[in-house]
Amino acid sequence: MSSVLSDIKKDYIISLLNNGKRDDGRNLNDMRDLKIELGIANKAEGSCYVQIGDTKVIAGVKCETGAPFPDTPNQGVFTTNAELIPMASPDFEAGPPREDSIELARIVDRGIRESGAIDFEKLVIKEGELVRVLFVDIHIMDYNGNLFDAAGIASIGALYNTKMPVLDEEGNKTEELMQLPMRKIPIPCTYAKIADSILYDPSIEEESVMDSRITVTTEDNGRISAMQKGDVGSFKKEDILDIVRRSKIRGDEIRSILKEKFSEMR
Amino acid sequence: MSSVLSDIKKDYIISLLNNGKRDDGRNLNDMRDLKIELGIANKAEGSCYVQIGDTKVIAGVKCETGAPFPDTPNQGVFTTNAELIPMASPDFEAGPPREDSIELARIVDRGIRESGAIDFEKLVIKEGELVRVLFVDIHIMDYNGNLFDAAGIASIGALYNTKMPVLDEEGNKTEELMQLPMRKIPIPCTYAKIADSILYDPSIEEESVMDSRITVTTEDNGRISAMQKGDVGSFKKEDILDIVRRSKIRGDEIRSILKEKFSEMR
Amino acid sequence: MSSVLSDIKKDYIISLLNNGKRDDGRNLNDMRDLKIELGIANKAEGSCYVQIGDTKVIAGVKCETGAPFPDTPNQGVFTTNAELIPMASPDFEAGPPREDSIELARIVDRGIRESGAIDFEKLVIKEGELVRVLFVDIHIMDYNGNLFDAAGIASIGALYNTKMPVLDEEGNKTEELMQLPMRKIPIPCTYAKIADSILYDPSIEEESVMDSRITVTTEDNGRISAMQKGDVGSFKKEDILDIVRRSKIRGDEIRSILKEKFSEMR
Amino acid sequence: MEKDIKFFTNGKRIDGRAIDELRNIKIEVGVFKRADGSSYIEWGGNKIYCAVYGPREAYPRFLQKSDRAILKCRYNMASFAVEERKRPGPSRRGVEIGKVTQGALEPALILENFPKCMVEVNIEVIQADAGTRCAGITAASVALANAGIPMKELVPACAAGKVEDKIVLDLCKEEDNYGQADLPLALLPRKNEFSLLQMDGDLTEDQLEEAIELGRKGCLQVYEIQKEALKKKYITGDVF
Amino acid sequence: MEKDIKFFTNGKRIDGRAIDELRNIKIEVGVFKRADGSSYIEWGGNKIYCAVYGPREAYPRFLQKSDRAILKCRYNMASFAVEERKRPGPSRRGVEIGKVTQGALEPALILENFPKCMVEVNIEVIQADAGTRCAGITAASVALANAGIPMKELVPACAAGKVEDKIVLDLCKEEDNYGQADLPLALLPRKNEFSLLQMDGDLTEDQLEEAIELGRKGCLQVYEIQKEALKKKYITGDVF
Amino acid sequence: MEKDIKFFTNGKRIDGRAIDELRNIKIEVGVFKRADGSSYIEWGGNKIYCAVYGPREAYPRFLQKSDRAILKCRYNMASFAVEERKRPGPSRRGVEIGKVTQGALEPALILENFPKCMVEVNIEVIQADAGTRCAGITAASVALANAGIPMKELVPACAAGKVEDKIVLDLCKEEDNYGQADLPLALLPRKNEFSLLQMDGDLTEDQLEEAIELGRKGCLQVYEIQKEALKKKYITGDVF
Repeated sequence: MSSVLSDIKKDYIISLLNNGKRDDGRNLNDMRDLKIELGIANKAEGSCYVQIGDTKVIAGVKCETGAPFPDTPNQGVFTTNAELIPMASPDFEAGPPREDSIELARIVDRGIRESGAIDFEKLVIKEGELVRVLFVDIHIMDYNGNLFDAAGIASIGALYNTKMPVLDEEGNKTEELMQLPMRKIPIPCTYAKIADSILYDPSIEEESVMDSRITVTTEDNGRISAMQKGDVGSFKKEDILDIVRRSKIRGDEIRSILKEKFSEMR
Repeated sequence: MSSVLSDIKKDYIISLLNNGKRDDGRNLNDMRDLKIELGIANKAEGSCYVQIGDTKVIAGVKCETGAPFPDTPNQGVFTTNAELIPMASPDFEAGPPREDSIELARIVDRGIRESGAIDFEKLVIKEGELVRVLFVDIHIMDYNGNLFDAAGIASIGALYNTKMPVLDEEGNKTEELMQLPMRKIPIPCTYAKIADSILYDPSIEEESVMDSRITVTTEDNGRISAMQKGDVGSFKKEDILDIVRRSKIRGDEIRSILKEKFSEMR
Repeated sequence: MSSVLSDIKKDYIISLLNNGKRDDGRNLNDMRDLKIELGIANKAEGSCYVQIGDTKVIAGVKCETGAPFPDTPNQGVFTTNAELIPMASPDFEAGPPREDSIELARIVDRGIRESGAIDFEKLVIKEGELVRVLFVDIHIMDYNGNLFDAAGIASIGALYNTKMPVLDEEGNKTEELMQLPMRKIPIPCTYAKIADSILYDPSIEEESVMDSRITVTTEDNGRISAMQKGDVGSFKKEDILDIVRRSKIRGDEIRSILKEKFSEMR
Repeated sequence: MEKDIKFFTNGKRIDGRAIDELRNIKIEVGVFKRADGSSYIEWGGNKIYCAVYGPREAYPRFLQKSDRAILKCRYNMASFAVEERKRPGPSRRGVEIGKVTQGALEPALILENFPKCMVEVNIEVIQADAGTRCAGITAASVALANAGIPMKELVPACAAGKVEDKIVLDLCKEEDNYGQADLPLALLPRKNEFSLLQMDGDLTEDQLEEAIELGRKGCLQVYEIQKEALKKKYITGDVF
Repeated sequence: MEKDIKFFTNGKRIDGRAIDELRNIKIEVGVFKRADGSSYIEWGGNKIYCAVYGPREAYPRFLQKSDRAILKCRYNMASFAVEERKRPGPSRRGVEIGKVTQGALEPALILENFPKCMVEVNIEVIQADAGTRCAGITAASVALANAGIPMKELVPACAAGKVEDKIVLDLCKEEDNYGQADLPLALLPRKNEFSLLQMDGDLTEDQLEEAIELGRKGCLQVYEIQKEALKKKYITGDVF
Repeated sequence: MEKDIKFFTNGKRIDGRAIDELRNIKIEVGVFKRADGSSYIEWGGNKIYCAVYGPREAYPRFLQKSDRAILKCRYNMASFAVEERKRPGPSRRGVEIGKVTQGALEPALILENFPKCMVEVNIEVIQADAGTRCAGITAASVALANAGIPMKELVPACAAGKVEDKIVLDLCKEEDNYGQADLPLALLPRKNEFSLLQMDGDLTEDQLEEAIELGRKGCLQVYEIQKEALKKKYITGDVF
């Protein structure tokens, strides 16, 4: 966008924010409509469709077996991949993963990995030799802001949705199915900073003028498992702590919705 | 080419075709001079040089051993690769395989694979563990139209020309040589559609103005093993069936030439 | 640089050379200040920092174990990689290795490999199965001319600096450390040809106007182990032989400096 | 590659269909906000999204044509769309399907109105179950209409094939994997010409003719479903 | 990933430091000739070089901004900088660190003076020992000053973390690998805001607050070392 | 890498040649239609094609030089040109040979006539048998003449080497693999200077001098074959 147009748009958004309002009628702490569907791709071992407003994301899980990493012989392998495919936005070109999709995949990956959401030790078939290898692939279908939350929720949803064959000691598949050894439901909440306002779940227009961004991932017990300041800009300590508090409340709400979905599924 | 020049050229070619004539004096169903030479590269297990008019193609076969694909444990592995190297045309740049070379390789590959030309089960050394791995590499040396036929004929020629060491049960090479277990000689015939005319073996000028293209691969017994409509444009059912009939006749002629070459070779 | 500016610069450098002088005050056969530091990166098994004037290079050695190449079952594996990282010059862009870095790595590699500097047979753990795999990685930190010599000296320095764990028969690491089985100290000397002058250790300004370049690698015993003419341009036989003679003398000097460093190290 | 499979039972196919019967097809129009046109198709077990962008300035510039827009088609399969995980990113198979998709769709479009522009078709397979290229072309044609790209007609696509020496319509997974021939077709219904035609397998001339004719009829059924989906979206009369 | 490690002995950490004590930090300014600005930092066992080029015309052109210079940050690790050899060339980890480094540095720079230009920061890790991103940002800010890029203030960076439920400053390798949380921070000292903030692990709200505060103090110590290094180079008064 | 090979029998080499004898060389000119100039060389067991395009506008544009054409040389080996299959596409070895080939040929060309243009040389090795770079340069020089690129002189190339402490001309495969040194040379015959010179192995100063001189004589023989091939093509007098 030309910088003149961008400035006008920014001024408009700021003047609304100064009155505690947003372009789409939301309050600063409001989320757009959230829709979650589990098991939407039956060739995947697990899958989840997440819609936040007009942002639409699909995550799928595939399970294979393979050798563990040499430095973690007693843990399964976990890989997250995100594709900002050109279908989702006129700005995403086909090609090798760009900075943005790498950042997205790495943040989702850490949000799940570091929170201990998966009990990786239970993914070992033969220590040091054979383990489960999990792939989470995230497809951004329609990009209208706040990818981090949509991708993070879709990924954790797809993992909880996963059913994979029980393996015998040799690693051969049996008829029986089992779920992944999940322990926690980490939920990312993303906030944008525009001028002096901090607003939850930014739309694509808000993202285009925001000064900075922060994502806080919280767990069931109100603990914080990951944070990531993104883009340019900076945050005061008080703002960070305020965002953390808001994220805990919001995280609990979204966790409830997910838990209900998970229980329906069984 | 500028579209004006292209239009003039097209008009000229069409006006000739309306009288059943072509720029180089051929009739609509004529092939340019065909020249086939076997065994032109002695480090390859099999090789074949094919010249159709001024289009020149070399195919080489290399044989290795390796693991079969998990879903076909009782079959050898077969890979076709085509390189539109910059030597063949000022329009081919060096770099990763482009759309055109991928399409070419895949069509040649399917023409051979799906016709059952090779008895893949005879390429197994130890079921599920060790099989022959065949590579057909196609080099386009001088590009003057109708690559599909030149590449297809060169590939099947190189496969029939292949002599590889007999292996013992462990997969070790013995002194003895053997031919590939070939069963059929699939021959591709390519037709261009320009305005309402359908012409065989298009030259590069004809290709540059053609509306559409179709390749029909036939076998010894007059059966059809592969078809591919290429480029933009469309075909009537009657035209398709007519092309198939012409391909069967032409295929038999080219097969005769190849068979003679194969018998000379032995 | 525009060709006009380049011509002026070249004329100036040539007029100096005609009087046996160089821009930075050196004589034709002078080297800029040479500084060598061993063991500057302690996660590397061996490392070496080399500074020639303002050209700064770091080489590091990593040792792994792996399978030998099928055609040399009784030899260790040796790989040289050079990165012309963008930090070293505004002209080096990030991306896949370019022509220049490939040439650099290959020349350094051959200078070491073909001279027999390393006794590759002593890197075998289990013939045909397990050998030492050596990686030399060269980082150009500040590029101000004569990379070949800086990279070559840094690489041989890093190899002599290498301490790696003694392995037991199974290839498992023991507590004991050992040096690489080094036999020779090949030293590359690079000369630029500008008009009719031949000058040693070209600066970046001299390189930018040179007609041609030659690198001669000599060994302890005054033998020649590698040569490479680079860039455009050509050399008379007499010039080549003269350069070889100068390289032998210079090579001995640099070898003495290195030997002293090596003995300090022990 | 024929396997020991019983393809027919009492004249019914492995999934209960008659030989000239399509699988269930459901098309939704306008499923995305960001794209200029979009669609979603479920065809048997296939689940495919399509998004269309354009016409907008063609990029990179050397692709621009002075007398018309270019059509770019990208076919991609999600890594989890198939049993064995597919490595993410472009594959040789995807590149070829993108190319034949472009060849199938372009004859129905009027691109002369937009010199130096491009129209981009993105096809994303989320769940694959035999016949993704025909389903993708069918969905793409609808998404192009949804994007308002001028067109002469819609392009329906459908495969015919040979199983146990019988010509059948719209192969299912087992028929595709272990059958004797596969013939994906795309039809220009008004012109009555085929803009996609591929074949792998083994057919006699008579079988080919029969298969083309059966495929043509299948395409015409798909055509009705396409029109229905667009009508439902626009609640108007017969647009095409 | 907690391991059976004794992190504290008599109130001292595994490397003998107090909980709020930085490792040794040494910064040199202007270490390269070719670059417009450069620096070298030793921070504990980390050895990192930084070179800055620019402002010069941004390339490729479509990156240019009409109202300011762009900042490009490249973080690279030598293959021999770590125990297990790293494959040479860009890694996904390096790409992400480059991105957050840019986000950390840019708020302190005045790029409006240079429309259509770019400033390039190259960070090269020769020896890695926990905390390379903070050390890299710290060194890069100094190299930017050495290059004369107009700036509002220097950007010091430093991590806090949690080990055995204690909040500690500037994690060492073992604490980083087997500790409970890592919180790298970059501070804009005058504005008193954080331009880098990442966290992985497990913290309560109170622990987070404590860690941010400890990290802030660490950043301020690093800031003094940055200024000292620049003073030493220029033998002048307080520049920043 | 010396092996237990008997390199000489009754003064003859492993393939029956004298120490100063070339392998059989056959050059054909103008073998392709599309290229502006082309050639085919058989040199011992080497089979190499060369195609030249240009002068035409240099692409991408930033490569253009305002005062002359640039020369691009691409050396490629077919995957089936060697015993062990080579992976198709560019290799590090090929990139280096392309670079030294360009350096060997360019001094003989007059590129000043064509600012902003490029001349492209494509060398394709179909069968490799030691000495492909010399054979490639030799063929390329002829193809450049065939393309009408203005030149000062032809560039013949030939290797000398050391085997069992004897200096020999034009190494065969065994001599190349297991000999003591390899010295590929390209000669500018009129200027009497070398535009290609590489060496790997182990030579004394005297041996080097002897090898260069033997190589020079080999190049002069190759030069005659080049001229003969061009004469045969043009049935005219001594062109070069």
